[in-house]
Amino acid sequence: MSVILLVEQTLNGLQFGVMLFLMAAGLTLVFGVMGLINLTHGSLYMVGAFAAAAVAARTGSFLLALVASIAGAAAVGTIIEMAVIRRLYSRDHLDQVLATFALILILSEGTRWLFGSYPLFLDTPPWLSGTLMLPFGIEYSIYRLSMIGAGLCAAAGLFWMIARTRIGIQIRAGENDREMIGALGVNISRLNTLVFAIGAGLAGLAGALIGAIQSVQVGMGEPVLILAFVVIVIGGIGSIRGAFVGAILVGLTDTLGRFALPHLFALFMDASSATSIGSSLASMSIYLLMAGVLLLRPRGLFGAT
Amino acid sequence: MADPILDVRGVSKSFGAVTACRDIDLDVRPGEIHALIGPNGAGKSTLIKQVAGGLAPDSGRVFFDGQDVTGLPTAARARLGMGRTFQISSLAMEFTVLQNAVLGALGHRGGVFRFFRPAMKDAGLLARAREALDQVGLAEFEALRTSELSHGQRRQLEVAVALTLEPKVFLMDEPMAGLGAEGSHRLMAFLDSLRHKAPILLVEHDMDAVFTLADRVSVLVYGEIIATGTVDEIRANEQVRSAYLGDEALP
Amino acid sequence: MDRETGLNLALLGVMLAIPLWAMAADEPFLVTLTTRAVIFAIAGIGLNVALGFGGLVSFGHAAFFGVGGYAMGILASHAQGYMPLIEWPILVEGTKSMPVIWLTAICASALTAFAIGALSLRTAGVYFIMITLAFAQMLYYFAISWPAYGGEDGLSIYLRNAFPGLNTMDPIQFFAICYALLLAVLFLVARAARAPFGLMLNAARQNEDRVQAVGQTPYRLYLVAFTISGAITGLAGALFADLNRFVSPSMFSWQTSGEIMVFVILGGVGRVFGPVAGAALFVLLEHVLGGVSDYWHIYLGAILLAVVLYARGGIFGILTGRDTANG
Amino acid sequence: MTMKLKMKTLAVAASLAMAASGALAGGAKVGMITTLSGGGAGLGIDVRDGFMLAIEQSGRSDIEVVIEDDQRKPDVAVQLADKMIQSDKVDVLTGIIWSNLAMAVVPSVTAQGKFYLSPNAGPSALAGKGCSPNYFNVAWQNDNLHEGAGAYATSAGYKKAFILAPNYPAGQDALTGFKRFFKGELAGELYTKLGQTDYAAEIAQIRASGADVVFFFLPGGMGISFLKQYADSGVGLPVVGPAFSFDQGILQAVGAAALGVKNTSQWSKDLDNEANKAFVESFKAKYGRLPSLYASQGFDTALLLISALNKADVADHDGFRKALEAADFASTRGAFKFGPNHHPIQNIYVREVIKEGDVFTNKIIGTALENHADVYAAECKM
Repeated sequence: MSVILLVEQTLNGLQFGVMLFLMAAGLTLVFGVMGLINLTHGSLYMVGAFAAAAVAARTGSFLLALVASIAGAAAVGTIIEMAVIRRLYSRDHLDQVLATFALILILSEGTRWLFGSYPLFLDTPPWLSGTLMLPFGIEYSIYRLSMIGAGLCAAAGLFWMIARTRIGIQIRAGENDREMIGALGVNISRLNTLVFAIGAGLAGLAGALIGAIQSVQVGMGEPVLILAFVVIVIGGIGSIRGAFVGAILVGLTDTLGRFALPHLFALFMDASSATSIGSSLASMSIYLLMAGVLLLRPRGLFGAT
Repeated sequence: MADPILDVRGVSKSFGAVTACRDIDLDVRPGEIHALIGPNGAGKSTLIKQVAGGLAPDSGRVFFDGQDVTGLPTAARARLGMGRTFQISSLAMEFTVLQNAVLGALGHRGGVFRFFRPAMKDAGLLARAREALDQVGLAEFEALRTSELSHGQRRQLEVAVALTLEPKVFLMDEPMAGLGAEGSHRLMAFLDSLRHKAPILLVEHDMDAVFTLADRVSVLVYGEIIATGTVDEIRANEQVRSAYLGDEALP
Repeated sequence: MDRETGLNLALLGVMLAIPLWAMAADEPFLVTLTTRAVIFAIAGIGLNVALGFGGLVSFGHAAFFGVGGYAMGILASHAQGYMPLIEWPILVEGTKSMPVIWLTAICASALTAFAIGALSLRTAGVYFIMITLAFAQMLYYFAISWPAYGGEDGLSIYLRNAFPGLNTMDPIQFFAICYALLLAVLFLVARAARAPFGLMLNAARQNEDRVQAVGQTPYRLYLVAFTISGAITGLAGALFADLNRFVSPSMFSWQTSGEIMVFVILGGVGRVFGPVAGAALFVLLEHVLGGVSDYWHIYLGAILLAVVLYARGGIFGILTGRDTANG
Repeated sequence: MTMKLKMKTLAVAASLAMAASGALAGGAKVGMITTLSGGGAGLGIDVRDGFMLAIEQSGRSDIEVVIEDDQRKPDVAVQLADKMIQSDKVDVLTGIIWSNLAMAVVPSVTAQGKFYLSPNAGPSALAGKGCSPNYFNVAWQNDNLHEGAGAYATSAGYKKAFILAPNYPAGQDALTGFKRFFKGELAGELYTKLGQTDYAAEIAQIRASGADVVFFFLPGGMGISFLKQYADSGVGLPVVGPAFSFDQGILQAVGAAALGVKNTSQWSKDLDNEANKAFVESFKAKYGRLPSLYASQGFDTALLLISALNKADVADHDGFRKALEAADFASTRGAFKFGPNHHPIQNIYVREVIKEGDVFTNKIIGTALENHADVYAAECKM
C-alpha cells in the first residue's frame, strides 16, 4: 500500500463525491424549498444518460451530448413537476414517497420501452481519453480529472446562483418562509418548477458524465439515488453546503473503505477471508457512517436544529 | 407562610445573542393563583417551557415539591404533578372529547403498556374523565370530535385534561384566549375555586381576569421580572406602569 | 354493524372463498396466489402498526421481513442438512417445525426492530425515513456477501416445514395455516389498537406534546410499537419463505420495503383491515397486469399514482367515503 | 434396489415397444420462466427468441410454450413455477437466466417430478450434491468458462494474474474456477460490491500490482463500466474474461474499449458448423440482430427438447430422460454431449473482440479446453 496508491484513491473518492454532489444538490434543494422527498431523482439521472447517449450516437459530439443530458432531464423534470409533483408539496412524506416510487416504475419501464432492454453506448471523447502524469509519479485519468473539475464548477455555479442572484434570493426565502415569498409577489409555482428543473438538469448532467465511463441502462438511477439520500441526510436535508460536505465524505469513505478494509483485515486473518469480510464491511460502510452521524446529530451535520 | 410548591431560582436562557430570560426568580405557593403577565415577546412562553420541561435553562434551577426537576424531561415532571395547558391547543384532534379526557386519566393512572382490554371500556378511566369534563362544562359534548370544537371549548378541554392528572400545580398558558365573555366568566369562576385544589401559575393577557383572580402578579419585561406583588402593589408600581401598562387606566 | 365492519367481513369471506372454490375447480395455483396475498397482508399489518397507528414512516421494513425469512431458512437448512446450528456451549439443532420457526422469527425480528428502532427513533421525519432505509440496506449488503447461507443465491428448502397434523405441501392446508395466523394477527392488532397502548400511541401520532403533558414518553411508545411492528412483519417473512421454500437477500431489498408500504397505502392507512385489502389488490394487479404486457410496471405505477393523488384513504377510503380511520 | 431396477427395465421395454409399434411420441407443454422486464431483460429476451425460433423451425404445433416474466425476482420465479406446474400443468420447465433464481426454482421443480432444462444458469450445487435425474443443463456449469479463461491465461504464458469478481457466490465460484486452471501466481485478488459501477479504486490497485494479465468476471452493467474505465485508465495490461461481458448484446455498449480482449465461450457466431450457420442466418432474418450466446443456448435447449420428444413421450419419464441424455441433436456449438451429472461436456473456445464494419463482435482464435467437463460431477449421485 504505497503513498501514490493512497493519493490516487483519494482522487477517486473525490471524483465520486463530486458526482454525488451533482445528484444530491437537486434533491436537497427540492426538499429545502418545496419540502418534497423525491425518489424520482434517480430516474432523471437515467434520463440524462439516455439523452446523452442518443445525441452522441446521432451527432458524435460529446459536448452536445452533455447539453442534451441537461436539457433532456430538465425537460422531463419540468413535465413531471407540472403534471404530478406539484400536487404533492402539501402532502405528507408518506404520500410523496409512494407517488414518486410510482413515477420510478413509469419512467424506468417507459425508458425501456423507448430504448430497448440493452445498455446503450456512450463513451468519453477522444480529447479527454488517456491519462495525465501528475507530480510524484501519479498517473491519473484525464476524464476523471475533468469530472472533478466539471463537478466543482457546477458546484461553484450553484453556490454563486444561490448567494448572488435573484432566483437564489427567492430560493433562500422559500426555504425560510413559503408564505412570505408569495406575499413578495414571487410566483411560487413558477419558482418551484424552476428549482425542480435545475435539480433535474444537474442530475441529468451527472448521469451523462458517469454514463460515459459506466453503462447506460435502465435501473442505473436507483443505486445512485439511495447514495444521494445518504449524502443529504448526512449533510442535513435542505442544506447545499451539507450536501457538498456529505457527498465528499461519502465518496471518500466508500472508495477508501473498499481499498483499505480488506488490507486491514489481512493483518490478522488469511487473505481470502479478509478479502471477503473486508469487502462485505466496505459495502456497508457508508450506511454505518450515516447511522453514526445521525446518532450524534439527529438532523445531519448542517441541518437546522 | 407555607413553602412554595414550585420554585424557580435564578433561571436564565438565551438564544444566540438574544436573552429570553435573565436571572428569574418566581414561586408558586399552595392555594394561590400566581399570574405572570408581560407584553408579547417578553419571554413568558420560554419561561413556561423551562418550568414544564422541554427547554433546559442555561443556568438556574427549578424546584418542584421540594425536588430539583431542572434536568427532568416533560413527561417526568407531568407525572410528578405538573398539570399544563397549552397556549396553542395541543389536543389529539382526531379523537373525541371523551377520548382526550381518558388520555389524561390514563396518563395519570399509568399502565399504558396494556394491549388487550379496550381503554374506552375501562370504568375507572371513564369515571375520572367524565368528572373532569363535567367540571369544565363539556359533559354534553363528550362524543364530539375534538376538531369540531370551538376554540373556547378546546381551552376548556385542555383544562379538563389537566384536571384528570390531579396535579399539584397547574401551569396555564393563556386559558382565556378565544373565549367569549360568558365563557371567560365561567372559566374564571371555575379557576377561582380550583386554587384550593392546587395552586395555579397563570400566564394571561386578559387583565380583567388577572386582576380578579390573582393573589400575586409577576411582571416579565424583556426577559426580566421587574416586579412581583399583590394586585394592589402591582397597580401602584410606577416601573410597571411605565414599562408595560403604559398610560392606560388600570382597572 | 357499520359499513366498514361489513367490508372487513366481506373481505375475509372472499379471501376464504377463493381458495375453497379453487380447490373444487382444480386450480391449485389460485390457492397459492391467495396465500401470497394473505402473507403480504400480515406483513402490511405489521408495518401499519408503526405507520398507521404510530405515524412512523418506516422505509426499511424489508429488514424485518428478511430477518423472519432467514430465521426460517437458517433453521430449516440446518435441519435439512443434519448439521447442528450451534455446538458450543449448548447444542442447538435446526428445526423443521413451523411453530418453533415462527417463534424464532418473531423473536429475531423483534430484537432487530428494537435495536434499529432504539437508534432510529432519535430522529424524526425525513431523517427517520432515510435511516430506516439505511439499516435495511446494511442488512441487504450483509446478506449478499455473507457466504455461510448462500449469499446472493439464497437458500433453498426442498420441502415446506412441518406443522403437527397437517400436510403443508398441500396448497390448501398451507393456506389454512396462513389464514388462521392472519385472523389471529388481525384480532390481536385490533385489540391492541383500542387498548390503552393503542390509544396513547395514536395520541402520540397526533400530538407528542399532549402525550408528554399527561406524563408519558412518546419515544417509549414508538419503540414498543416499532418492535411489535417488526415482529409481525418478521412472522410474515417466515411464512413467505415457507411459501416459496426459498429465502434470498431480495427479501431485504428496498423495493420490498416499498412494496410493503404500497400494501398499506392501497388499502388505507391506519385501518386495521387496510393492509389486507391492499395486499389482495396488489397481488391481483401483479397477476392480471403481468399478463397484459412486458411493460406492465407502467400500468402498476399509474394505478399507484392515481391512488395516492386521488384516493387518499385507499380502497377503504373509496368504499366508506371517509379518509381516515377515526370517525 | 432390485425393485427399482426392474421398474426401470420395464419402462425402457415399454418405450421401446412403443417406438417399435410406430406410435411416435406426442407433444408437450413447456413452461418458460425468464427475465423479460427490468434490468437484465435482454438476456431473457434472447433466450426466449432463440428457443422460439427452434420451435418454429421444427414446425411442431403440438409443443405449447407458456412464457412468463420473473422480473429477476426469486420469489416471483418460484411462484411462476408453482403456477405452471399446478395450473398450466406443464411437463417441462426452462428459461431461467440467473443462478440464484435457478437455486430457488429447480430443486422444487424436480422434487415435483417435472423436467427442467437450463438454458443458462449452472450453479455448482445443482451439478454436484444437489444434482437431479430430471435436471439437465444445456449451457454450462458456472465454472466452465472461468476455467477456460484460466487455462488460456496459462497457455498464453502469463505469469502473474490480477483477478476480480463481485462478492457473491457466482463471483466466488468464478475466481475459484479461474485459479483451478491458472498455473501462474496471483498479483492480487479482489471482491467488489455486487452492482458496483465505479472501479477506479480497483483499477488503481491493478496498476500498482505488477500483474501481467487481468481476469475479471463482472456480468451485465458492471462489466461495461469496468471495461470503459479500464480502457480509459491507460493501464493497458491484457484482459481475459468469460464471454458474458463480451456478448453480442452488450458489446455495442462497451464499444472500442473491448477491442482485442480475449474471452472464453462454448459458442461463437463464427463457429464452423452447418447448424450454427443456419442458426445465425435465420436468427438475423427473423429478429434483425445478431444472435448472442444466450440466444444460441435458448436455441440448443429447444433442439434438445424436440429431439427427446421425437424419441419418447414426455409422460414416460424414464424413456424421456434417456432421450434427453442421448442429446441427439445438431448443436450450434458442434459436438455436444452430457456428462453423468447432466451437464455438458464440450469445448471451451477463446474468442477475440473485433470490429466488423460498424458492429463489434467476436471471432474464434483457439480452443482453451477440449471436451471439458465440470469438477462437480464426481459429487453427483443419481
